[in-house]
Amino acid sequence: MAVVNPVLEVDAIRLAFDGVVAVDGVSFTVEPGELFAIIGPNGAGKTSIFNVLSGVYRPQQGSVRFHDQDLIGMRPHRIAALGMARTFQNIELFSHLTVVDNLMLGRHNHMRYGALSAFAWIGRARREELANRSAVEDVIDFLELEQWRRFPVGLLPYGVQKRVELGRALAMEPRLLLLDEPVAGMNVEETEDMARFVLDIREELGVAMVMVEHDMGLVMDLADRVMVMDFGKPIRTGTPREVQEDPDVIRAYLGEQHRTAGGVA
Amino acid sequence: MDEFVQSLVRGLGTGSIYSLLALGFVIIYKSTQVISFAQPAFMLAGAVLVSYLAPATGFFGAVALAAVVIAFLALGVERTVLRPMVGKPVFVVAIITIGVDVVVRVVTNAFIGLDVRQVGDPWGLNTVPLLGVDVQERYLVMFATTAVVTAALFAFFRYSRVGLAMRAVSYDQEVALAQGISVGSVFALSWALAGGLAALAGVFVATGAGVDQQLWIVALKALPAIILGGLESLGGAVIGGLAVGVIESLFGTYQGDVAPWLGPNFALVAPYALMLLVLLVRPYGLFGKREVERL
Amino acid sequence: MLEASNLEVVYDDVMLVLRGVSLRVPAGKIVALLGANGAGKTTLMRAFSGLLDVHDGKVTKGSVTLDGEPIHRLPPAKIAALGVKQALEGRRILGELTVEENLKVGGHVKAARVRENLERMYELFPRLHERRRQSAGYLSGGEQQMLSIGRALMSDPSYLLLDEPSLGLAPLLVQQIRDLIVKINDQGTTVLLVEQNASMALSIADHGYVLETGKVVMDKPASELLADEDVREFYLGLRGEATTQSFRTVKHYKRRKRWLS
Amino acid sequence: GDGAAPAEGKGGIKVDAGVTSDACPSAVDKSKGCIYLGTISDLTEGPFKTLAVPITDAQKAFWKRVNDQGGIGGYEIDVTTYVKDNKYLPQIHNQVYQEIKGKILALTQTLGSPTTAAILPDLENTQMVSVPASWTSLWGHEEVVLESGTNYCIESMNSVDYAADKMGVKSVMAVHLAGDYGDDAAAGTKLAAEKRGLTFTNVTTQTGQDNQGGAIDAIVSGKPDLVILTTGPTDAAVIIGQTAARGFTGRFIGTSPTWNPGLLKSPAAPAIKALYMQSAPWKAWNTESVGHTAMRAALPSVTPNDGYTAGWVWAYPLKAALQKAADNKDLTRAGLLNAVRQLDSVDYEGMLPSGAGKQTGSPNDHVFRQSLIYKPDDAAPTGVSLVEEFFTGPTAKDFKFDKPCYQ
Amino acid sequence: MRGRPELYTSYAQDMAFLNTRPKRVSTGALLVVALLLPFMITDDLLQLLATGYVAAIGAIGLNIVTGYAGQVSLGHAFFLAIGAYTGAALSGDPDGRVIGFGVTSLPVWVLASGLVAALAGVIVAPLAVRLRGLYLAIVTLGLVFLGDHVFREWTELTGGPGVGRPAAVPELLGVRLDKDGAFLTGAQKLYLVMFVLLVIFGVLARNLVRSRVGRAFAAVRDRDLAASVIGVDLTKYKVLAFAISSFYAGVAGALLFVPNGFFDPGSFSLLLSVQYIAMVLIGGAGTISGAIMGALFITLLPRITRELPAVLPFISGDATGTFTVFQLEAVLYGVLLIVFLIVEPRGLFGIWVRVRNYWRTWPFSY
Ligand SMILES: Nc1ncnc2c1ncn2[C@@H]1O[C@H](COP(=O)(O)OP(=O)(O)OP(=O)(O)O)[C@@H](O)[C@H]1O
Ligand SMILES: Nc1ncnc2c1ncn2[C@@H]1O[C@H](COP(=O)(O)OP(=O)(O)OP(=O)(O)O)[C@@H](O)[C@H]1O
Ligand SMILES: [Mg+2]
Ligand SMILES: [Mg+2]
Repeated sequence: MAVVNPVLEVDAIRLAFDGVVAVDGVSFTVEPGELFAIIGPNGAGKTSIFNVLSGVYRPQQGSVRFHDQDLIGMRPHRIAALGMARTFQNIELFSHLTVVDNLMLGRHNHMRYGALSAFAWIGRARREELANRSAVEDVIDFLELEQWRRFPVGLLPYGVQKRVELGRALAMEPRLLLLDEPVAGMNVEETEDMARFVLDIREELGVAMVMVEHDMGLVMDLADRVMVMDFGKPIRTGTPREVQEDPDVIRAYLGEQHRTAGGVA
Repeated sequence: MDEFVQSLVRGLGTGSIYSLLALGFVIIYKSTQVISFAQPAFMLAGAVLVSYLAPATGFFGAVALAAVVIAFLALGVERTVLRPMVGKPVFVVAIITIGVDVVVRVVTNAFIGLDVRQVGDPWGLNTVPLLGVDVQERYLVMFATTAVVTAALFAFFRYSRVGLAMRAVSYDQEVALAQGISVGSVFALSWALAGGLAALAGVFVATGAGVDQQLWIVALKALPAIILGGLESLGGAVIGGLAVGVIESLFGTYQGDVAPWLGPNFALVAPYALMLLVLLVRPYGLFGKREVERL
Repeated sequence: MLEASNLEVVYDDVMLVLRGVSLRVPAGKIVALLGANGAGKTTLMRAFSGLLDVHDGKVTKGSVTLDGEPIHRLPPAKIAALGVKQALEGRRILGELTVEENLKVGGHVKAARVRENLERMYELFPRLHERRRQSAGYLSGGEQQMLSIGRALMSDPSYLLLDEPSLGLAPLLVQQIRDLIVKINDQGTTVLLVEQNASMALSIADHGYVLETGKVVMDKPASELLADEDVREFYLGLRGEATTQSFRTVKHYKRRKRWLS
Repeated sequence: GDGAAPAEGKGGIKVDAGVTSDACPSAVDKSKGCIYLGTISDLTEGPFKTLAVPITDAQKAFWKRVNDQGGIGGYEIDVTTYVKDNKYLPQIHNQVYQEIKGKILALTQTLGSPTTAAILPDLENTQMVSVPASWTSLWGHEEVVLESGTNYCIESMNSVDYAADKMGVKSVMAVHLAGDYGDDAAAGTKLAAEKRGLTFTNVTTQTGQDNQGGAIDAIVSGKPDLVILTTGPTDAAVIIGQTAARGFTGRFIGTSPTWNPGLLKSPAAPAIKALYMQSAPWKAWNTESVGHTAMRAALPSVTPNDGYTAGWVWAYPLKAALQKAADNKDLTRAGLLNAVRQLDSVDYEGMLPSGAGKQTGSPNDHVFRQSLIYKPDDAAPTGVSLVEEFFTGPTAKDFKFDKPCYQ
Repeated sequence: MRGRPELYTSYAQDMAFLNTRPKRVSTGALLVVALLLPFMITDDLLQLLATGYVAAIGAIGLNIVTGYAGQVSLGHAFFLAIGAYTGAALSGDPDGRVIGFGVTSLPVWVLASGLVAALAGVIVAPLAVRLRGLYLAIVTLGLVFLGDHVFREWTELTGGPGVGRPAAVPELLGVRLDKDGAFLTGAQKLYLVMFVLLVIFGVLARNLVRSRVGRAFAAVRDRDLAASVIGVDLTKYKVLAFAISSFYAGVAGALLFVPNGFFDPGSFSLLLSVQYIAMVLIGGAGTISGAIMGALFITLLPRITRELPAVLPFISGDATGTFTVFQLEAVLYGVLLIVFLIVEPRGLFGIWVRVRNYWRTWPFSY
């Protein structure tokens, strides 16, 4: 059996902002098709890891390899072009644009035509626009966004916006998908929908994912492996079951009531 | 050497005027995120008002009165014209202030008429010896006044809760409202303060030669000043204003000999050139705060 | 008592969002308000706190009263001074100010007690104490949420309107916030709690309302809501005691069913 | 084109655009026809507003007097219907000109050089005679432009000659605003300085009270015996006051737009009285002449200002041209221009010497070369009193005027 | 069948330039009216409209960088100036008082002006990449002042302040467009040419903003950090926005003074930049048709205020006195600007959207 290279290798990254150490000595790998979860108290540094991965922050130490390419120092749009897509903790959609346009933006790097052909809107520009539009429609179908297509996303309900954001990431045809709290603020039904989409992405598209989430029901149910962080440091990495029973994790993150409150398989 | 001191003092004197104007801009900006292009008009109106009042009340009385009246004028403008715009895009509001400027300035011009009007200040062009050169009294007065005004404003923003409220309003009006801050009062207060400062600056410009219809142009010098200093910073405004004054003055004195190829009157745009250079290195001015952003 | 009766709210002169909502928040109680995204929960809160104006919203019918006095025509600053305080959805901390300044802004209408209340907040949220000199914009999501609640509490409000306070918080913190709400309530603050985390909200509320597309569809004591079949299915995600189901199975079934029908 | 075909008007006079047989809106004699003249000036926000308004006022009074005296050739003259503000911008000047050009016979005022330049091709095309409100040396070379008095260029030559002869100055500095106004004067100053063997320096400045630092430093360190100033009034006050405060004792001579009576109340007044003189293209407000007396009578309640004098004087040649055209029985635009070409002299009623106003021959033949020198005087209504009658300095006398000085 | 959504059978249809019937009909009607106008109204109005069309090209340019890409620029006057001087110098009289090369063919100097201005835009853009909001606005304002200095001093090119130079010479296929001809007057010809140019540049801009590039601009405007994370190269698109905007400004600048034939360096002041910002805002930021409406509004506003006193009988028409009709005009200008923006801060386009929405939902207002 051939050895499959990990999609992502994070090695001993350390990130500090004058005074505050946000991430400290974090290492992990993500295998192809894997759903890797990161959990931890607020301020533990989860989002900061995402920001390091997507090139928004540059860590002081450590390395990040993505499909055997070194990401440290690479600008965000270059990393995106390599096939890393993400959603954001606080929705970062382009609120004046319609759903279609937001998704088309996700396909920005799948189009190559420049400003000059854009002016004319014939030939290559037109061809690429039409082709990508149909790719976007596939995503719309997949995420059941048909009825919202033409709405400026700023006017959409919160839950739908979250879904659009996921759609934008999918439209990028990523090789790795980073999900930052995909179900925060959602009610049960919407959470179930989102969970289903995540599963479908895995099953139908086979994309590896890293997910940060505070909904333990979701994390423990979907994740293959979980890394728990506190104060920037990883305190435990393992299967959901292992992690849930770790006393350090319970003390730092889950709390004693956790077992009784949100009973999960 | 004499020439240098002369030039420096003149720069600091006119720089003080720019500082007062810049403070007005910054105060309005801090509470509303808007650059008020109506400041030039208020400045002109202040100077004209003093020219009318001074014969009756004496110069100092007139200045005090004019500062108050212009503050109320600014407040009135805020109430009628800017209030409906709370929460609207700031650039739209900025254009509205241009409308205000046109209206106030045209009306003020009607009061200037054909004359060059005098504000009747006690300093005239008198000089006092300082560091071995004769220096105009009025420059010293301007400088001192600016220092006092700045100190007072600092104290106000540092120690009063209104100061903090003003900043809160500038960043998020809805949040400020939710905390029980009356956004309207904050706006009104900042406009009034800025109006008063503009009036004072206008009077200072007019000492020495008088008030004419072109006086307002001076107010534009405050723009490079506030950018140099950093838009949010009162201290920055003051230092930026002084810097613009001094740069202008020193360029005026020496550039003709040192770098004639820059053309005559380069001094007048030197502050802008410097501003560009500073921003290349520090995109938020010397004292401005980096915009907080994270994902 | 804070009360909305027969309230209609319209945005932009065209969008009718609340269609005759009546809701009572009796003094001293915790009232939970549940409802899907877009149901109008935030809108209702804005109607209470006077913040509709900022959003081009208007009360077109009905009234909001505080102890019998109509307040829906008052400016928000007045309402806050009367002791009705909203902690806005989405945290809305002032990023450029420091943590402490944010708290002080919250104490604007209670200037005399700022010192004291600061201490109290730092006690409730030690994390904020650590970060008190930092620009609040760089706080993590959860830290910002704490700050937002702390800020609302800074003026000792008698009615606290909390819009999704557990949004994005770690389980441990959700518990803490929950305990905190109970504590605040014990200290005499009435709470109107909007939550997606229905089990958390109903576990501490005295009374609950369910809002759907701008109408109140359920209005019951919290304990009754907790027992209600529909509520259990749609808001608590509990489908019968025994079957602890996985997302993997349950939604497949639902979706397939949706397709078939 | 503006359409109007030549037609037979009142009294057998041929007319086209801007002349009606209906009476003027505010006619003295309703049986007369009406000649419409346009005014495009700087009436609200522009830099020359303080001159423009009195000029416009004075011309209104001037033409009213003409009407009261019976009008011209059976017509009265209307200068109030088509008055437009140019804000001193060429674009607006052109726009308002387009608005009114079909309805007027001529322009009794077009203020500013870049502004007037923006309509010059059209003026030539339509043969529209116009009266400028400025004294630049360009106008002497434009046929359709009907100037009066000397220009800044020659005025400055005369000033330098005067100072060299009467005060023995050895060095001269031109401190001026950029543009045809200041550049023209600086050019004249330079020519005179060269001719007289004086050292010459040239300093450009910009309008604005806080913008004079460079000029002040240049004067104080250059110590010229004479400064020819072409700036605005407050600029002048700042420059004179502050250089004097720093010990400068040389003399200043400014052109007429440099002056405003208000300066005598400014802090710079002592310095101004000690060091400043004023050149002028014609005599000041309070002069005793038929024209001056009539002007003062026609403007009874105004604060004296030589802007009025300027407006009044500028109107004479247009009146003369209209009269000549009416005598020729041709009040069409072409007829008026033709009349202008025939003007050998204009009766300025004593405000300018006879010989002024000649339009025939080459520019070098007809350009008027005399000017006067005034000095500040608290007692005089416009703040200045005469020190030197009309004179032509040696430089100006020999000057060959074959193109605008500043070009 | 009013209000019924049309049925699309392909993405091409859906994404077409004018994708609905009402759009096609109204655009067609506007075109016809605009082409008939020169034969219905007087030359002075035509000249004003021609100027308005050119201003619209400039406003579209500013809208691209400010309305679409979110980079507020007060430096538009500077780029307009560069275009104006490039056009005037290229087409100017080689033997004249100021620099001229005698290339009078309109398409040549229009394009050249655009390109030179675009180049200036590219040089300036790196600053823009580092700056935001008002910092950027005021720095670009600095350009206007620095440019003003250069134009004042460089009299061989500009003629100098208070003197000026002739504007670009418009010639097309050997025909002078500004001179009256056998069939059409100069004003009519210029009107038609400017209109055609506006249509061309308007369509091009419309294409641009609905393309990949336009979407990237919007992304940069709305959330630049997020935009970079989904793969938009911020630097590249900010520079591109400046370049395109400056190109439009250059084209507009070259044409702007053609109708009146003359300009001086004083024309390119802060005021001009502000007027263009006002056009964009009054029209409604982020729409091409808004920019056109705004440009026409601002160009026509002085004319409107000039006519108003005549219409309103209680205002005296006296040109002199303490408070004159001209001061009133200036005040009216200010007041109209204020009132307009207060009543409809989303601009003319906002009014249009309201009207359209009203009819869409009619007769159910909620
Ligand atoms: N740009 C920044 N400057 C300064 N400090 C920062 C910055 N970004 C993050 N931090 C700090 O780093 C720490 C980690 O933040 P991060 O957003 O990664 O937390 P998190 O684990 O995502 O928390 P949450 O679950 O609440 O979202 C926090 O204490 C935060 O204040
Ligand atoms: N400013 C506004 N202008 C127009 N419509 C608005 C505005 N704010 C909210 N709406 C609309 O009003 C409806 C109710 O919104 P509201 O924010 O009250 O819902 P909510 O119940 O709080 O939802 P969520 O759970 O997402 O916070 C939504 O359909 C929303 O689109
Ligand atoms: Mg996070
Ligand atoms: Mg809500």
